[in-house]
Amino acid sequence: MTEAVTTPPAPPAPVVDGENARRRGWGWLLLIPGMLWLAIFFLFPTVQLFFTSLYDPSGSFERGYAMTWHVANYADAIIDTSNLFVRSFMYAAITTFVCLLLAYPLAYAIAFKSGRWKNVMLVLVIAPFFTSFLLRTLSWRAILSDQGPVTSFLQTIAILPDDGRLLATPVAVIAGLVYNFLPFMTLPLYASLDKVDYRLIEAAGDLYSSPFTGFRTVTFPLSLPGVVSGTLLTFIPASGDYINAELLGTPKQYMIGNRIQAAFLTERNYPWPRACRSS
Amino acid sequence: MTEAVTTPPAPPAPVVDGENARRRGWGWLLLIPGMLWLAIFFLFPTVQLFFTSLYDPSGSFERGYAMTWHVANYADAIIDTSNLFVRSFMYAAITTFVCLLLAYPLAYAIAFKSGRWKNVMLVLVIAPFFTSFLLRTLSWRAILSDQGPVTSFLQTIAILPDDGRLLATPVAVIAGLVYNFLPFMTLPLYASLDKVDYRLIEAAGDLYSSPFTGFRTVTFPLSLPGVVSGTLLTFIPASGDYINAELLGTPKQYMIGNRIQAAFLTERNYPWPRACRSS
Amino acid sequence: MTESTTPGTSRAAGKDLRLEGVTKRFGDFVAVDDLTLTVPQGSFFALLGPSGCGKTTTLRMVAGLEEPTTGRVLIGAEDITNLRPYKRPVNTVFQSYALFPHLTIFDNVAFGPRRRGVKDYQQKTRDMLKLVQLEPYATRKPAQLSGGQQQRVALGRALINEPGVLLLDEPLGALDLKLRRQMQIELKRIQTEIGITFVHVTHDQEEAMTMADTIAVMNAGVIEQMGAPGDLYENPETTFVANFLGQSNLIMVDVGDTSGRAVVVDCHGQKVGVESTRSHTSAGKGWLGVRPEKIFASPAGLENHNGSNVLTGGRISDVSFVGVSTQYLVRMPWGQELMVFEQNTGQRAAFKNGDEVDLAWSRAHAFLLDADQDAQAGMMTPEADT
Amino acid sequence: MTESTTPGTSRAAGKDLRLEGVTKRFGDFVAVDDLTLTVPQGSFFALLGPSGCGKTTTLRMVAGLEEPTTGRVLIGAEDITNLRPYKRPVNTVFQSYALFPHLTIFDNVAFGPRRRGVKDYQQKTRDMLKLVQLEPYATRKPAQLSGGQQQRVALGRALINEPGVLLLDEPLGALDLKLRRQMQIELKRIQTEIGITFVHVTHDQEEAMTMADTIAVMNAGVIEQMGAPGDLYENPETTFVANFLGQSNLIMVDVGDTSGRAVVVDCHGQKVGVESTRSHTSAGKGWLGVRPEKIFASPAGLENHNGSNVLTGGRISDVSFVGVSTQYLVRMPWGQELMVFEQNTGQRAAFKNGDEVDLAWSRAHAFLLDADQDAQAGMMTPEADT
Repeated sequence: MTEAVTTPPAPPAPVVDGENARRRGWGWLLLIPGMLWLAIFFLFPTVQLFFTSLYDPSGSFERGYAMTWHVANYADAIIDTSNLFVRSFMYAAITTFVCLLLAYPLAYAIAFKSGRWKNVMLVLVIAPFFTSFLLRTLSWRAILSDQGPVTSFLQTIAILPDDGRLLATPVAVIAGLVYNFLPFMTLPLYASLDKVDYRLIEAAGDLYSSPFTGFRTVTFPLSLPGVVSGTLLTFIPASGDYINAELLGTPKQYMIGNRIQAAFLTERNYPWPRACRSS
Repeated sequence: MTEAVTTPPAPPAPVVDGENARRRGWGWLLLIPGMLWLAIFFLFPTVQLFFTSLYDPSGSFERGYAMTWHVANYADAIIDTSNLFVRSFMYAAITTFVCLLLAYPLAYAIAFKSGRWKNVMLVLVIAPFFTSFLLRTLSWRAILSDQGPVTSFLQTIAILPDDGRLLATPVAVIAGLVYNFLPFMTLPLYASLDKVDYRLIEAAGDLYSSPFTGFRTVTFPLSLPGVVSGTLLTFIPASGDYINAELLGTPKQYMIGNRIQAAFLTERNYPWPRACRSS
Repeated sequence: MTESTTPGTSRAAGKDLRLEGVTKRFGDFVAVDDLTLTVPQGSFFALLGPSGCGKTTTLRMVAGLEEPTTGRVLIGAEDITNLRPYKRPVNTVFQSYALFPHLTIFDNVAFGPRRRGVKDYQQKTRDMLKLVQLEPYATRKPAQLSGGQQQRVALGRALINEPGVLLLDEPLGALDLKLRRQMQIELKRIQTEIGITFVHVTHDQEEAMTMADTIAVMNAGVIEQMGAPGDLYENPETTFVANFLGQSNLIMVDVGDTSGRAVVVDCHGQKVGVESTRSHTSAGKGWLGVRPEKIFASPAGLENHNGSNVLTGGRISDVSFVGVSTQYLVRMPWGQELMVFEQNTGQRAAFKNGDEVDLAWSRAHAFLLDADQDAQAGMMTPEADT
Repeated sequence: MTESTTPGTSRAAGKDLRLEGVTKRFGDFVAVDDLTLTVPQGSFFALLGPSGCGKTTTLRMVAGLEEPTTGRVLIGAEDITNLRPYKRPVNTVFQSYALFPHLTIFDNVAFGPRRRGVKDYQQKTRDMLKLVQLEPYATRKPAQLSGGQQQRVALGRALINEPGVLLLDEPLGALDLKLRRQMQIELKRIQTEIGITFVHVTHDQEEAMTMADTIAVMNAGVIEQMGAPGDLYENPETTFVANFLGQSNLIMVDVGDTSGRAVVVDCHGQKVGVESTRSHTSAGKGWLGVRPEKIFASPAGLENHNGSNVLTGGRISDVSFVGVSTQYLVRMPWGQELMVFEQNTGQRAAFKNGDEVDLAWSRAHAFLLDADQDAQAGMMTPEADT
């Protein structure tokens, strides 16, 4: 009996794979529109961006730019903006960290404790997306304004000095970033927490883990994929954002995105921001 | 035997529910930060927006606005922009339709035909998000520009007259919108197509359905939830977009989003755009 | 964990698991109804019943994953009713195994000892992996193992804590028939070696009969009957037990004289006897029960069945060959079809459809049940797989 | 659909399903190896084998969901090898049922007739719903039905097309034991009534034996043996069939005189006889096979077994009570443990561990197999659930 227990693995069951293999013959034809789309819509703009970044910066939007393989654009971009880079990185990192702290309990509650309200909660998390990014950020401007309720309240309880302000400070910019990118953190966290089998948590309890130990040894490790993807999805767009710094900060809080936007839309200096972005 | 076959439904198996019920006692506490967050970050700005929309429009950003319950803002907004509304609606509808036509075969191919490349394909679909919206749209400007390759090509094969142009036409604006919102259509479609059991398609074939009939009667009906959510996710933000009309069109192609943006950022007339948005 | 429940002392006397008047309600639904039960220390105890009968809820209350609405759970003299799961000297082998997918087999098995701060957990884990024959797989992840191997990881992960009571929640349900048979033998061997109390929840009557010392048959939140497998099978007290534990022919009879050592009953005009120790009803109507394998079918009128009960006038209506045995349906004069199983010993030829037969059985093999019960009770659930 | 395969003509003669030299490879893996097979029209044919033996692949090639690498599939005289699935006069009841979740039960059943443009599909659908006893559920969605009801929808959805051949891919695998038994009877009844050819793929040997007219036992892409259930069971030709279809004791013996009507073999010093029609090996070594239920155990030296084969010197090493029968392991002098099943007729007391017994069986019940085969073949798969 002992021998029989350590059975060799069962032979492969290749039926489905085989089926796919046969169907795939003509199936790949269907990929052609998709591949074309990716080529046109993603690869082409990227290549275009790259070449534009090497144009001669002495041109102008009206006259056109000459292709001079002007690699010096990259050097200019890095020197010109090292400050901005550091600041963008810092703001994005703080934003990501605050988002993680806020989103984890939220996602945990939605995944494990919301019961029948789960879908309602998820819709509420996504709801802000149905309003324009710009408008949402502008509302923050009103909320944090010097006459606004938050500032008054903080001044009243003397956390903020009477002449202190929230708007036009790094706090305001980061608050806006956190607000705008919180769903990007919450949804991946929720997705991976929702996949955690509740029975594993019960098993940890059965094996002498207090609720906190169970969380530390089972729930959290199993949610790590969500932490990683949430961090990426928050950090990358947050570091490129310019709306929040523009509306909630001053030029002192400007991030790399503002410089790019200014160069494109105001100065119409095309090669510069693209080098900046590609570097 | 016949009697026994039409068995009554099995008694409920309430173990897990009961468990949840017990745990939910303290579990709801965890929802408090989430609810607070939603209240602060979503409800508050919305209410704020609504009240701002009723301010006296004769104020200015510097002097502040008086709360006068100025409902007439809404009337102004509708009269002032009926043209823009119609145009926004049309552009967004065409964009959604084109997105659906492009995204359905793409999502279908990823779901059923991509085999081991599935994840790579999905990453490629999402990849554009890692570049700024603004930059991607600017690239389109270069692609569609009068000296650009697409215009030249279309002129060469005489689809476009020699003095014809793409930039600054509705075609360019819609092309930009389609490009920017295609992933919003593709991902929900993929999600619901991926859930369709391949064995159901086999069963349809077994029951005298040609591949096309099988698609019409089984695959497509089962993917409808994806079609609906993809349409919503594309139509709503597309109708509020202003970047594409700004960069790829002329004021003739301006959409409602441009008017809002102009009012906010340029004219600093706050009550107007909010009524416009809320209406 | 209190001193008195330290693992390792489970062999000491007085560690019986006791449930006293335990009731569990979920809203209006009564899952477990005033259950009182003692599981002697070191025994292999099976809770057998159809799904939804409350057996899993009972197990979860012992594990601490469910709180009784009323009643007490005790191990020895200690009341553990309100102890949190992680403080109970009880471990569970879950139906789904619930192995931690991010940990290796070694870390899965070492999980309990580590949480309890056991110093030599590495040596103990290696010993346990040896016991469950998984040493070569220590560094693998659960997903890389087969179902049977995962089952043994789950078992080892629970056993390493030397619990006072080991709870098994249909631990073999996810395995195919072959593996299930092997694991039954393995589990029984380990239980005999280690001597820990096993409480085994299952809906598979054969599994319960081959493994357990004592079986409690549960139905709708209450225990219908409890006893050794042979006693339950041979002398069921309710139609539910008669049908759920194996298969039974139940014939409506008139109960006659109950005074002597044997009860005489009138079975549609033919008189048969039942031993009074196997009669669980008084005068009036009753269900006469006979197991299909206890009935001997013989060509009508040909054999002399002295001392046995005989029913005449049967006609074979269905013949089903299942290898080890042939299963007949015999239509009786009053219309009912009775099951008769005959082992394929090859001693005589099989009957054919339409053959007329007499059915005989010893009066020591029938039982008499109360007529108020549903004759179909227990049949809506997995039957004896004869 | 060509004229010659119009549904409704399935009762006409000459519609046998034939596979000729069919081979299916997936890369290097040979799923089905040069299979030639004829399924007579109107028969209930079972393809029985462990998972991975190629039985499902064979079925899918008949359905057109898989293309043979080489070989032909014919129904009657028509070669359907390269016909697309939707043009074949064949329907399938899938293992997962594959009911369309967005359609009602009525629309699920009406799906096939509608696609084929049948005019009175509504009446036909209602008739079919009546046949499978699902009329009251016509407007429900599949998710609102129980497993057994879903199974009957899947059956009705296939049967309504009156296919030449109905393929059943483990259609009862998802049901619990009780429902499976009921559906077995139901399926057999419907097949007998309608007379369509059923090709039933299963790994459950009991299911195959109770339902099928003919069983083909498949292993590793080839058919090991084919025949009526009783013939296969009583006279297996390979160790795989002996073990997969029920259980067998296989004893290594020296084959002696093969000249007469009986072959005499030397079984570790004791001589026993096997009928030559049941001998599938020539001189040299061989596996002597006896079914456990064919062996009669008696206290050592007490009984006279004239005419039977007897092996002496056994000692009971394990007793397992499973209700209908008691299963013994008997350790023989040469160390092997033999299984002996005895129906619990109650005629005599059970043996106990350590009792010395003689084992006897009729020479008409043993079989002799080639010694080159693995005695464990077929045991790694679901065994007889006795």
